Amino acid sequence: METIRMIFKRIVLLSTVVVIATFLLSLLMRLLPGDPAAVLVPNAPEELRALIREETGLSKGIFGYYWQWLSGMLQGDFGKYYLNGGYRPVSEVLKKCLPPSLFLILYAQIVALALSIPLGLISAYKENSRFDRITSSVLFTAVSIPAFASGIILSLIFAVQLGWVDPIGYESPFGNPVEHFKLMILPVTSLAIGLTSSYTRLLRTDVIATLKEDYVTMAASKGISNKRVLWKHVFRPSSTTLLTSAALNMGGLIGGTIIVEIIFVIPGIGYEIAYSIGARQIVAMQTLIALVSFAYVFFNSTVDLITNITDPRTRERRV
Amino acid sequence: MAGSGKAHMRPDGDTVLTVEDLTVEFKLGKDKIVKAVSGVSFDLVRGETLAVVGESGCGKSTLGKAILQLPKPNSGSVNFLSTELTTLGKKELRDMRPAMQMIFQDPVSSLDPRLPVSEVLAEPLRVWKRGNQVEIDAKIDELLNAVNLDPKVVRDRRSYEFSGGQCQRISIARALALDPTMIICDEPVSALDVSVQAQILNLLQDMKDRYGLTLMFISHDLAVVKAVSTRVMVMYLGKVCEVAPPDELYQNTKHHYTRALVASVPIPDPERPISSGFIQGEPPSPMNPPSGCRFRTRCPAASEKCAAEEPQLREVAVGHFVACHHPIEE
Amino acid sequence: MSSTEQIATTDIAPVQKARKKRPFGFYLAGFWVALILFLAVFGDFLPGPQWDESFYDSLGVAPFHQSHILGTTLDGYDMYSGLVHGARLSVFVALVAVIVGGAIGTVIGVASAYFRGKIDVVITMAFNIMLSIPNLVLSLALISVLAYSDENNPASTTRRVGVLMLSLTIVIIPILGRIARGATLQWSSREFVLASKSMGTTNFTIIRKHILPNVAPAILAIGFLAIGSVIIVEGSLAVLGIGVPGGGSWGSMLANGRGNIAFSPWEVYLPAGAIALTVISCNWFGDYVRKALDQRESKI
Amino acid sequence: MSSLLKIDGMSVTFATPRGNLRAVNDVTIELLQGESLGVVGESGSGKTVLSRATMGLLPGTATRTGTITYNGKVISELPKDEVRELWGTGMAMIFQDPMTALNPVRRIGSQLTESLTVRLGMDKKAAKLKAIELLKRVRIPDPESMLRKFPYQLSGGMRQRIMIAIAVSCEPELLFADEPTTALDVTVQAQVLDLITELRKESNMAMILVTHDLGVVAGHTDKIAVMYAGDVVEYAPTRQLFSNMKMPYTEALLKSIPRLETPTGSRLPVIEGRLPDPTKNEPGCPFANRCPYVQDKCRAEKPPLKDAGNNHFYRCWFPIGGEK
Repeated sequence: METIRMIFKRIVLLSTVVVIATFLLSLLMRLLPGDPAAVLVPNAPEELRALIREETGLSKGIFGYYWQWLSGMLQGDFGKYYLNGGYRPVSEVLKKCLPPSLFLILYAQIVALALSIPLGLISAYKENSRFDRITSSVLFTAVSIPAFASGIILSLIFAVQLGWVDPIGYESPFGNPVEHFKLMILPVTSLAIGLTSSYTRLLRTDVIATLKEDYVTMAASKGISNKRVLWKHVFRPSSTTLLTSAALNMGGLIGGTIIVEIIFVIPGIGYEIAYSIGARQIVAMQTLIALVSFAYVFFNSTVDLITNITDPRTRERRV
Repeated sequence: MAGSGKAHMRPDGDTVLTVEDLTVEFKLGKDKIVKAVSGVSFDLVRGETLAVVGESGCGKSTLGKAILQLPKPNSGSVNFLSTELTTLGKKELRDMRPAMQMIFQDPVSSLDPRLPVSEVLAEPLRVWKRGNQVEIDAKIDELLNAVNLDPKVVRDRRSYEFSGGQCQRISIARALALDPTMIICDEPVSALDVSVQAQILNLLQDMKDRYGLTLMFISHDLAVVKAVSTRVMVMYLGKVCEVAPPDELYQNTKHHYTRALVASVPIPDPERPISSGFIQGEPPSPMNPPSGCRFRTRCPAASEKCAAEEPQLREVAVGHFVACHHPIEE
Repeated sequence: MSSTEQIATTDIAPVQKARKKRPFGFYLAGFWVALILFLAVFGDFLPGPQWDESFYDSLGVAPFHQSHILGTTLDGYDMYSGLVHGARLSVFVALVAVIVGGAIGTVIGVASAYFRGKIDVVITMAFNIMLSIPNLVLSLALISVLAYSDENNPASTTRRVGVLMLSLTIVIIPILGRIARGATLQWSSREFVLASKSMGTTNFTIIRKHILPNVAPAILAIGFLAIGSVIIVEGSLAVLGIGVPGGGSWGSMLANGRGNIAFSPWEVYLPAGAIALTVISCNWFGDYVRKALDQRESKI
Repeated sequence: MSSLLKIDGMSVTFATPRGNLRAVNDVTIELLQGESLGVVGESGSGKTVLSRATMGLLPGTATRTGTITYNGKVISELPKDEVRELWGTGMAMIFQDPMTALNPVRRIGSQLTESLTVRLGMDKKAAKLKAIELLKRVRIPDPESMLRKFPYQLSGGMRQRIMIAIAVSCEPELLFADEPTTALDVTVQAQVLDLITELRKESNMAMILVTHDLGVVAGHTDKIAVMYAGDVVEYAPTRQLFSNMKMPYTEALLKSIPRLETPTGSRLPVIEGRLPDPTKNEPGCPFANRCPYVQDKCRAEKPPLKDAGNNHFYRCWFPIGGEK
């Protein structure tokens, strides 16, 4: 009962955040000087502009416009790109650009978690050892290198100079899986560098804190092996922050992949956002950003909800 | 009681503080309400030390803070120096604050770690514009000397350079800075080692005599209370059980809860081990207290009457009040 | 008082001066930041080639050339003076965004956590809304709208820089605001705040004297990290073609050089290195402040 | 009765940024089977370090010297893995704060059965039955539903009972109880102490009870070691200690405890001064600067542990009541 009420509360909160965020976005779009239709289709004749104003609701004032956009979204009409006289529905573009981004994020997350969980656990367990210090400084440097720099440099070395893989492009995993993975190696690496660093550091800090807890000493005093203490008693309570942050990144990364997608020319959602902004396709841009924001908030609340239900400590705080 | 009643009030005395039917409740989530203090009445006569004793969750700390309106109680009246505090406006309440001060349990957390001692003590004086810098400096030295700290040594140090006992001395000095009438001491020695405990208790006594203070001393430890108090009030789950002078209370215990508390005090004597015989179990949740007498679920003498009817405080000996339907007979 | 209770001076533990040996990295990071700040301020007065002048006689020369110490771009622009000039823009933008955004965020966050209640709910929600849009996307959107220009009326470089700073400032507000809010929640539950309140100190004074000084180190630590991220966002925007145009910042140098990477890779390596070193230094300082803070906390 | 634990000349130092901190100095203690020893001292006396060091639960910054013999076997030189074999089944520990000593994310049942399945090799079903029996032994009502609960659902007293159940689950011969009741209310403290004593009687389990409260050890131990600044300054059978104390520090500590008999408004005796700096090695008796009976010799030379007969030892040049 309490759980259902909590879920309901989350849904209300989530919708409020998304509605306000998207409303502010449309407000922002309306701040553009002059006629928005002229922004969308700069060189079109006035009749076409009038048609577009009518179709998008831009003729109706801010609330009318927002309402039309929102009800369109809810019915699956995501708006259109208006370009060069023709147009493309955003939903059609989405169908094409979502999979590459999702694969990219998924792989980067898997790689980052697979590396950071053992690294974080070991370097915390051996705090201040040589292993810990080397890992820490390498990761510290890695997290400071921006994705665009690592991306460009990786592609220069491995694609241009060594010629091991193609520097740019994307293949569907269903058509050509080998090529798909080959093309994904560099972008995934440049995304995963930063992720691995931050995950490892998060986990290390939490594990160090957990190792100082009485209940870990208590578990050790039962005479069970160090390995068992580490996995059964230390990892679970220390992993909350890591998993929360990993899940939050699922939303955040959709926007965060922009740079990587641009550098490696992967037709993903980040690429599309950059494109729509560059081409001043304000309707498409609003839709895409709204989806990213929704994804972020959605993952945020879901993670929160799951930890609330599964982690007894959050319940303890409520009691 | 744990019951209510006002038989123990002394309307004719030179009262500094009169608390009537004070109730404090906290909301925890939608329909969870913690009934921390439920209709407590008592008064403080000038120059006395009232000890409020009880286990965790009995509402003693909440009571102390509610008197200072931090935060305001849900209902009831707090009359301090003939001024009703609960209905005062923000500014008028602020004007009353110098006369009523508080000392907290955690000696370290009650001092700002960033401020040197001189600043900690200067703050109340500056807030109330008590003199210029020279006068303030003189006052700080006087306060530090009063609590037996050498001003030359401690003035420029910060709280983390001191032991718990020394921090508590600084807290006492700060509470004294504004020449208060009443000080509420919330477990001032429970975080300290026994040897230091004694120093602080002695210091509080000295300060009380020297500055003519009225003290409310909140503690969980009956033995500590015995040394410093002139009147003891035992609380259980937000209600008053028994009120009496300390000697009377310990020698002629009337309430079953008080007896259990007395019996549980660890005595450093191998011939007299502490006894858990009088009550079993742990206090129920203050979110859902028992009906009638709140102690009845653990009381060896509980009857049906205790569930139906809340006992009122009544006088059983001179100055000795108990809220119980079946008080202990000698 | 009885003489047995005189608390002698010897009673107070002597101050334990921890040996303040700063780690080597402190000086390294400090040196780099000082160098960058120096170049940002005085760079234009130093001798050397003009940053926006193209040397047609030496296109794309490698570093360690006699007249172009760090080489030139394929278009003949001097790398050294470009980096010096870029330092000014990159650092200036980052500093302004973090200081202004941090100040606003701190005020909002502290007030929100100190007073709690409805204000807190609204402000927390506002922060969440702003944080729900990835910061690169948010600054992209802000810039594309605020620095809008059409062919007849192109936005000037100054205006673009202004818009860039404004957008980054807006991005910083919720990030540091949330830190300030969290730290304030922690500190305002300490008993010394209650003690101060019980003496009749006003809320404003409590915030000024007790909350802000204690919250400041946490904000400073995150502030350093934020400078690093702002520099990265600025670079990312430039790579996307929306930053400062014309090679005016490190990011836009890197963006311009991307196409020439196979011929003159230093066009990418040098600005990328400058950005990475500055970010590392900022992160390093942030980490240093955080560690010092943790140590202090453990003493308190 | 035969000797269960013998600590011979144990010292523990911690490496700190301010230099080596001596937490325990040359402590020698012997415990017979089924016997209970109270270790009493104020904060900073080294009492907690003593118990953890004996068990081998020290952090990496600590160095331990001296010999520890357990059941006739020297365990102080054993590798960690072999010492660990003793934990739980030979020596078990209960901790001060029941709020932090149970894993917050695991159910009571899994924490309670862990030693049973891992250490004793029981299958799940047998372990569950044994767990229910253990919960009954520590007087927990409705043990079956307790197994499914999380620590946050329990009061401090209940958690402390659970912790005791975990500690005794493998029938250890020696129980370390580190301030087991300090975090509890007085009425609950009395119940928990009685419970521990009862469990000890049932299975002839020895105990080292670490506490700051002379009142707690008085009724629940056979002998007492009083610690001050890392030294055991007095070591005697409980009754002997209280009736015939030799050490001025023990006397001062006892006197400073407020009692119900204390007349109202009276001044409590205090111990002035403070503990010496544990990172410095100053000559003389560490209590000298606080001792009411101090003489020149005390400041110059540290007293050795002296024998007063009847298993009573003390560390003082000028003991109360004179030598012997």
